[in-house]
Amino acid sequence: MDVVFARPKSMTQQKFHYCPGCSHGIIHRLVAEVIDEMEIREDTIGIAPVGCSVLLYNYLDIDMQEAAHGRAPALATGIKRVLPDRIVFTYQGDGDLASIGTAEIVHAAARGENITAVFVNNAIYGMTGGQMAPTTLAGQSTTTSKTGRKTQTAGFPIRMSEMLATLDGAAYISRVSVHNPAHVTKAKKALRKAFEVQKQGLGFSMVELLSTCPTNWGLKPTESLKWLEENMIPYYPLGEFKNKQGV
Amino acid sequence: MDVVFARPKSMTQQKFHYCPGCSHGIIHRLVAEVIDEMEIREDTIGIAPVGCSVLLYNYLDIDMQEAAHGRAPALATGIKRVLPDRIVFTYQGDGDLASIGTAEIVHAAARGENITAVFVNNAIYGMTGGQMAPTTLAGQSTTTSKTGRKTQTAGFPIRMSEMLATLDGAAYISRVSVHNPAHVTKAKKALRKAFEVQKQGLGFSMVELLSTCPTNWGLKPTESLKWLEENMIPYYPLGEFKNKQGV
Amino acid sequence: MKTLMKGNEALGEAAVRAGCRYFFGYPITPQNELPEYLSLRLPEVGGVYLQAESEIAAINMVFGAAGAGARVMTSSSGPGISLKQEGISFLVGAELPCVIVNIMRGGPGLGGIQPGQADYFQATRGGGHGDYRTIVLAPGSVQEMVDFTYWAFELAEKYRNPVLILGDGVLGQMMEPVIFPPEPDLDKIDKPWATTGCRGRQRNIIKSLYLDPEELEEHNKKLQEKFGLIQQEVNRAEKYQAEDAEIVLVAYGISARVSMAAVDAAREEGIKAGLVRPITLWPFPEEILRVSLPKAKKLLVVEMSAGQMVEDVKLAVCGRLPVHFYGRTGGMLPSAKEILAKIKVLGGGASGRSIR
Amino acid sequence: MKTLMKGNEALGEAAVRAGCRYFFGYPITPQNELPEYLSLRLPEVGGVYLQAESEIAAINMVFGAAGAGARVMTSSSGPGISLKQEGISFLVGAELPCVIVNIMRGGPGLGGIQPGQADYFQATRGGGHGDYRTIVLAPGSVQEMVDFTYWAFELAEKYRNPVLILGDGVLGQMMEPVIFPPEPDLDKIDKPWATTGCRGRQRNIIKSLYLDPEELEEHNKKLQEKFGLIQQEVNRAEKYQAEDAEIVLVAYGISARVSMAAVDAAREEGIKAGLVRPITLWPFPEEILRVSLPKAKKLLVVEMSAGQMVEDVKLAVCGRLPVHFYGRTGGMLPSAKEILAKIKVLGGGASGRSIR
Amino acid sequence: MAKKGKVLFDEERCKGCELCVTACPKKIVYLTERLNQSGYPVAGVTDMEKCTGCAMCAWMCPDLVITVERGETP
Amino acid sequence: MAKKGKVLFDEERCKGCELCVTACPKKIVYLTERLNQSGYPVAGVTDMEKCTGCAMCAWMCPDLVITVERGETP
Amino acid sequence: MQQEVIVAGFGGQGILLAGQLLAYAGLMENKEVAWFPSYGPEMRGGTANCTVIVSPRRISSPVVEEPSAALVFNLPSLLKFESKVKPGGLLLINSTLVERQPERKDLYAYLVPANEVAQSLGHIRVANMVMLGAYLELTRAVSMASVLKVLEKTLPEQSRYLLPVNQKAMELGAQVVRRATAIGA
Amino acid sequence: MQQEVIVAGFGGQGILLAGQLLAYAGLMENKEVAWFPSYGPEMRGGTANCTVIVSPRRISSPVVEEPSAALVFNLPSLLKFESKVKPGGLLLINSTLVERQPERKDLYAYLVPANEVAQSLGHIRVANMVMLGAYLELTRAVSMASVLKVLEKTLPEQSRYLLPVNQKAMELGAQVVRRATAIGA
Ligand SMILES: Cc1ncc(C[n+]2csc(CCOP(=O)(O)OP(=O)(O)O)c2C)c(N)n1
Ligand SMILES: Cc1ncc(C[n+]2csc(CCOP(=O)(O)OP(=O)(O)O)c2C)c(N)n1
Ligand code: SF4
Ligand code: SF4
Ligand code: SF4
Ligand code: SF4
Ligand code: SF4
Ligand code: SF4
Ligand SMILES: [Mg+2]
Ligand SMILES: [Mg+2]
Repeated sequence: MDVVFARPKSMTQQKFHYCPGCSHGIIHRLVAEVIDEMEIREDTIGIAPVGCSVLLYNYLDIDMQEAAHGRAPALATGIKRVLPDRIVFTYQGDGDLASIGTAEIVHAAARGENITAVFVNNAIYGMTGGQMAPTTLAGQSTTTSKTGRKTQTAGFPIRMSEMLATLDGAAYISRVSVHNPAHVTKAKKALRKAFEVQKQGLGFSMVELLSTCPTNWGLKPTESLKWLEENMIPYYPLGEFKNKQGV
Repeated sequence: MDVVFARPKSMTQQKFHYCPGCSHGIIHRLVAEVIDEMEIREDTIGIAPVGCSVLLYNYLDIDMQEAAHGRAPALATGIKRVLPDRIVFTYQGDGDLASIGTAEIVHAAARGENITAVFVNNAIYGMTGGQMAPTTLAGQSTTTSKTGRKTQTAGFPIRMSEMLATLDGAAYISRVSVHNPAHVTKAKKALRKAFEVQKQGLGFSMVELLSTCPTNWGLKPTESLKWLEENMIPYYPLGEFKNKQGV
Repeated sequence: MKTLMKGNEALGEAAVRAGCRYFFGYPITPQNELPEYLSLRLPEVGGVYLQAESEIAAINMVFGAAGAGARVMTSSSGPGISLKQEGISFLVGAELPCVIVNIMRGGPGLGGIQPGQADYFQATRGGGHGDYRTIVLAPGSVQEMVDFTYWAFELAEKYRNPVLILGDGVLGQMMEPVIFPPEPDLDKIDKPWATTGCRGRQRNIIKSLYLDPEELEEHNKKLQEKFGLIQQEVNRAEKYQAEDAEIVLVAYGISARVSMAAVDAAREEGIKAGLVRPITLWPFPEEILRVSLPKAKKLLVVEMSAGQMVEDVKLAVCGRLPVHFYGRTGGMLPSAKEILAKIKVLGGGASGRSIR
Repeated sequence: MKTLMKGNEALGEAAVRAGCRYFFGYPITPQNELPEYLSLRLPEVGGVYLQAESEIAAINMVFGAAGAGARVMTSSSGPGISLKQEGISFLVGAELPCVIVNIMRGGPGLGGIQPGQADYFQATRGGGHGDYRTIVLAPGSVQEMVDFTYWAFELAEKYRNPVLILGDGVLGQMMEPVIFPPEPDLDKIDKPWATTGCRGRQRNIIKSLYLDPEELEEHNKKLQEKFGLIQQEVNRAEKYQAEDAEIVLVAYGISARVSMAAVDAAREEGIKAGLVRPITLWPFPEEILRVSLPKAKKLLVVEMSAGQMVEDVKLAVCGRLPVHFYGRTGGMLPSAKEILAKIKVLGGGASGRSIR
Repeated sequence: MAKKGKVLFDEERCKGCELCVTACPKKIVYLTERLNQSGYPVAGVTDMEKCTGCAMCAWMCPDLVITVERGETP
Repeated sequence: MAKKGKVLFDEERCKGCELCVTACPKKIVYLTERLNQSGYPVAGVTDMEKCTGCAMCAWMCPDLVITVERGETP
Repeated sequence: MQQEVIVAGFGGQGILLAGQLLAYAGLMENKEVAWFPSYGPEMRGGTANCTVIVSPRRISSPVVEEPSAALVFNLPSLLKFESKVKPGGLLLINSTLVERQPERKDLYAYLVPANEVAQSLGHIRVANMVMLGAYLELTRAVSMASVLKVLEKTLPEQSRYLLPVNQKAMELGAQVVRRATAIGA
Repeated sequence: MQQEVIVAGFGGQGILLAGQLLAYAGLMENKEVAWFPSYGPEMRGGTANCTVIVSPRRISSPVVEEPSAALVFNLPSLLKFESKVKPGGLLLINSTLVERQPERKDLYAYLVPANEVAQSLGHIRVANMVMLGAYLELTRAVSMASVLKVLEKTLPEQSRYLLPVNQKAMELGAQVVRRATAIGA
């Protein structure tokens, strides 16, 4: 018998601190698998965001920096300019990337900064206890939109992938989901592409991963996957929005 | 004989401090004309940016606030939420709106904040003496890109109108130019539309005006108009990118 | 009637009752219950809760709304308050009233989320650029979170200056009984300087730019005169067992509550300990330290920081009394026990010798 | 060979010679010549000049680059420095070395663009959150803009802490002759903590979060010990005519240059005036004020602010000498004449009486 | 010759989220009543014989609980 | 009956930028040699008779120097 | 006398609520009260706890260093808080979930099979009320009647029917300790 | 003696450059020098000025309060700086552009038709050198030769041919004041 699935080598042995069923775990693993497969563990520098995944550095066995909330793309820029032959990626939540860090991600993309952003969109502020995010769906209830997000006053959920794809510096932008095994496979492929785009020096790459926050959505993990599929995907269509590599 | 062209009533008598041939003067006047024509002088609150046009409040005879660099859309949001029946607009340069103020304009648009942004894109930081802006064209020489902007290291010029048009909250987005009388007329129409969109409560509106900075471009005013036409318009195509009003 | 409320929520309710109708903020622990409360409460009274895209956007929305004449508030903690520093400097420069709440946590950097008091310098000196001051109020109980919120709005508008409420994770998270004072009469408040559209009057301009340095100096003089006036009119501290105290603790906020317990414990052991609790941190209540501690032989400053207010205490007593310090950092609270031990190490009130 | 250079440009050239290869910044007057110079110069030496989208992005790029082991710098003025405060707190928290230049202008708010010194509190106390300090160097000439830039990088790396160079519009804009010292040997510098990819070693983590308050307190203790060490090892001031001076001026940067002229003028009139010029503002050179002014009867602090360093002077002398203040704000420079007049009002060095 | 699979659960990592349960095409993964030290009920397999080693359970497990082996049926 | 125009220059506001010069379809606007108090040469009209009052000069003038009148030719 | 109690267990065991009920009841009896929770959603899973002070006079510090009593609902809480209780204080252990005995001998310790009792009432979620009942029986910090009044005021309409079971739970908790003698002390 | 001079006029008149040449020349002569400009691109149009100190000893303050000389190139500069010059100081006025006479009587004032002279050389842009020549003639702050050497070193290759006209301009400026007598003082 061969081992066909095991813990990636780029991960530490530490147990995740995440809530049961939280997608961060799946996505952490996918990133580690891509690092393993590309054999870049020793050449990669990751940036942890401020969000539930701030402790990413406890789980990935690579060099890492921890950014101020939203500023991971700026850190990545600083690192990549100093070490252009390393692989540099950010891992960011939707509050981090789509709210406070809007300017940093837009300009990293506009500059064609040769880095990769792993963007975990769970439509909520997980770490701070479930407040509305810019990505929160219309009608979705959160601790700061208890009666459901009203677009009239709280605005419309923002589609970062579509927006960033308008920028010339963006080389690869795609949106995937992790709500079932088939999509997890696709998500991994997208991550691999994004890292390859960086390796080839083509410019900015980002993968937006639709994901769950069972705790703050107030749903069971399995219900969360369903909610994601039925509510998030219609508003956040999956697919590639930019691919300079053309593969 | 009838007076067919005279100083708009919404302007003060003060002389502009701008350099000879600077487009800010034209655009100030267009804003004042629209205010006059809509008879909203006493109902309008403007926000001056940090940039050459920071002294806008010396020229428009209306209530005004001065924002920190890039934050005019946040001020406008604050004002409009308190006074929803007033007309609130920002006047912002490309450094102000497309660089330091990226997050504020993106989210004002995403929220569908019912305000109008008058975006003066002269492809440079005028006030600080001609440094590269995010909107500076590839190859364009500035005091921080003396040998011409290299997209490889300094990134690609950013098209704000196209980017913001991807947002659901944006009701009216168009790009115009002021390089000749015909286009100045069109520019005014666009401004009028933007203000009308606000009056109708349709959401966020923005007019991007391609304009000149003869001093920092190192060109004579008349040459500047030509340079704008020949270099900026090909990269920044004119037109409406969003029009919820549909008129 | 007394109700039991969390500090964060009580502060929110107090703001509403004090006439605040606009809140702009961004989530951060340990103050989240405040915006969460207001996100439900403000719409009920016709107000607006708006979650901004960042703390910077929030403070600038506050600028806009304050300039439009509204009673407006924002809140945050540590990193978020740092991001507001440019905005606060602009608010003071433009003389706009507003209330800013900092529910402090441990720093520096991302630090932690447990209670802290290490933003004292930032609050009292202004972490932004230029010569400016904000009034800083330091509540020590949930009731004071309420009372000082009313007071903060009053002061802000009286002096056209931002007012900071400096709480911490304990004050924000704990529940105590509170009574809400009667709502103030806001009709009296006139803001002829507000930018509301210039209907029937000369237009108003709200700005902080004075390109001519002589004008900017004039503006600064005006501001400094205002700050001087505030120093005269606003400063408050509470004394506890201080009249005959030989060793006087100086502490604010939650540290003062713990220090009070330490004073009790010291008294039980026969040590003449007392406490001065600064309530306004800027203006710092220097007078009370200078003139009203007849028996004091030494001061012991207790903070949840590496020692910040201790500078103001030293400046106040100007070498006339020795000033000692006991602090905990990183989210750790000092305990009454530790403080008592420190009092004993210092020999109680005795100068130089241990008292037992 | 001496060359004539603008302060801003000389600082840029000094950074390059000191081994700085990375600059991230955002335009603002009156420091623009510095980034402009480096935008041409850095690519010549294989370095990178990158204009960030904002000061916040810039300081965080500095964080990334410093963490990657590079010598890196950023610069700004007033409002831009305020925006960097969160980032600076993070840099200190993560113990990253870098150099931050503030070419001060008048504030608060947008203020003006003429020279100022009102960011002293922000620089010396840290305008950000949490207990942290940055070393602050105050050059007084273009030559010192050069020398202190070398020194700043050295200190930053020695202590793994950001170092601030606090200049002002005059120092940045004026030209004076300068000599560039020999370039330091950078090969010796080892940064085993840098995140460069974990080839052949255990991975490195650069962070400032310690969720456990006990760990965060430990971290803070370590930082405080470092700050204590810096206080012992780094503090510098220059004395001018101070040995027999009865009235001693205390001023830094360009104010000190003007004060020096005032001292000359006073001496010409027979007044025993002298000057102490703090060179490190944090650590503040307390000792020199405390012990090395044998004849001093009073101190006169001169600043281009409403009075900020004056607090450090008071803390240093702790009531042993009267401390007076003369300041200009808003971009106005004090003149030697005015200062002399103030000296006379204070009665020169005589205590209480006018000296002539 | 059909492929045969085997799954191993690192039970102390399990949080009982049941994502593996819904993921398994053979419907052989279920939540046991065993609690681990963190107090979570842990996942297990009803009938290992039916396992094809497709690893879908492992792909969905957020906590890297599951290791999957596969080989020829002898 | 053709329209006839008239343009008036508020010379103290003029900065000699010549945008009016290039804008005039009748080519009658030019830069005079007169300097105003700010030291700028000011714009003027060669032949007012030809002016149609189309206001193109005024539309392009950044400094609001020009007032345009128009009426029926008598 | 000033009562300082710490209530600790897993999140979801009604820990914070039990503490709040106690504080509310104290308020109702015109006592001074303070309630302070552990906080920080950043810590996923793990334990929750809160401290409550009920006092006849002004409460100086709301932060409890040495509680006069601890109600522990699970093993980690026992490990963490046993050592903190002041000598001669009270330690109530939810013996359904905690198999271990207390180590200290200078406390009055009681084993309360709270989950078991709650289960017997058909409502596992009232285990917290069982513990609270036991605590009140031993300390009279507030009266059970006050707690019930608070419940009555704060329970939403559709949960009113749960009042009797809550009351019963407290009573059974009280019974447990009335019958038992303390271990140690 | 320490020379403190202010040079002031419209932007574009070579004001800052004239000041820099003077400072460079001082440096070349191993003197202490300092140059400080008015700055701020925020002020569009308007006047430019700079102050230069050339001194045999360490310069205490680089900021000039009472210049020993002022070179004014236009009327606004005369209005602004005449009052600042120290009593007994020097005031050089570009009389081509400034029709007005100086008001103070306690200064040595000279009218130098700088533009006119420059025009006569066919290079209006050397008006600044005419004024500089006049100033050097009166003060010997530095030698004309030093200024020329600086020009030689700093002029780009393709502008070298302008050296003679610059020299001529300085000489003519010197001539003007050699022949004239000061107004006032
Ligand atoms: C400057 C600053 N503002 C706010 C916070 C508080 N904060 C921590 S995480 C977070 C957002 C988390 O949401 P997201 O980025 O979506 O990540 P998630 O936890 O959902 O994965 C916020 C607002 C902070 N630490 N720093
Ligand atoms: C926080 C902050 N950063 C930088 C500056 C300096 N600054 C003033 S205006 C300006 C940019 C001006 O460019 P733009 O917005 O394009 O306006 P323009 O002058 O070209 O019309 C900058 C960077 C500032 N005042 N505040
Ligand atoms: S709060 Fe949400 S995002 Fe955070 S760990 Fe829990 S489930 Fe995941
Ligand atoms: S610098 Fe440019 S933008 Fe500014 S006033 Fe002059 S021409 Fe206009
Ligand atoms: S490997 Fe496939 S068949 Fe086997 S348990 Fe997992 S999901 Fe089911
Ligand atoms: S998916 Fe993983 S953590 Fe969840 S129940 Fe299955 S094995 Fe356990
Ligand atoms: S109005 Fe028309 S025709 Fe007359 S001067 Fe102006 S542009 Fe020329
Ligand atoms: S466009 Fe206006 S400012 Fe320019 S030259 Fe013509 S009249 Fe003068
Ligand atoms: Mg999220
Ligand atoms: Mg611009």
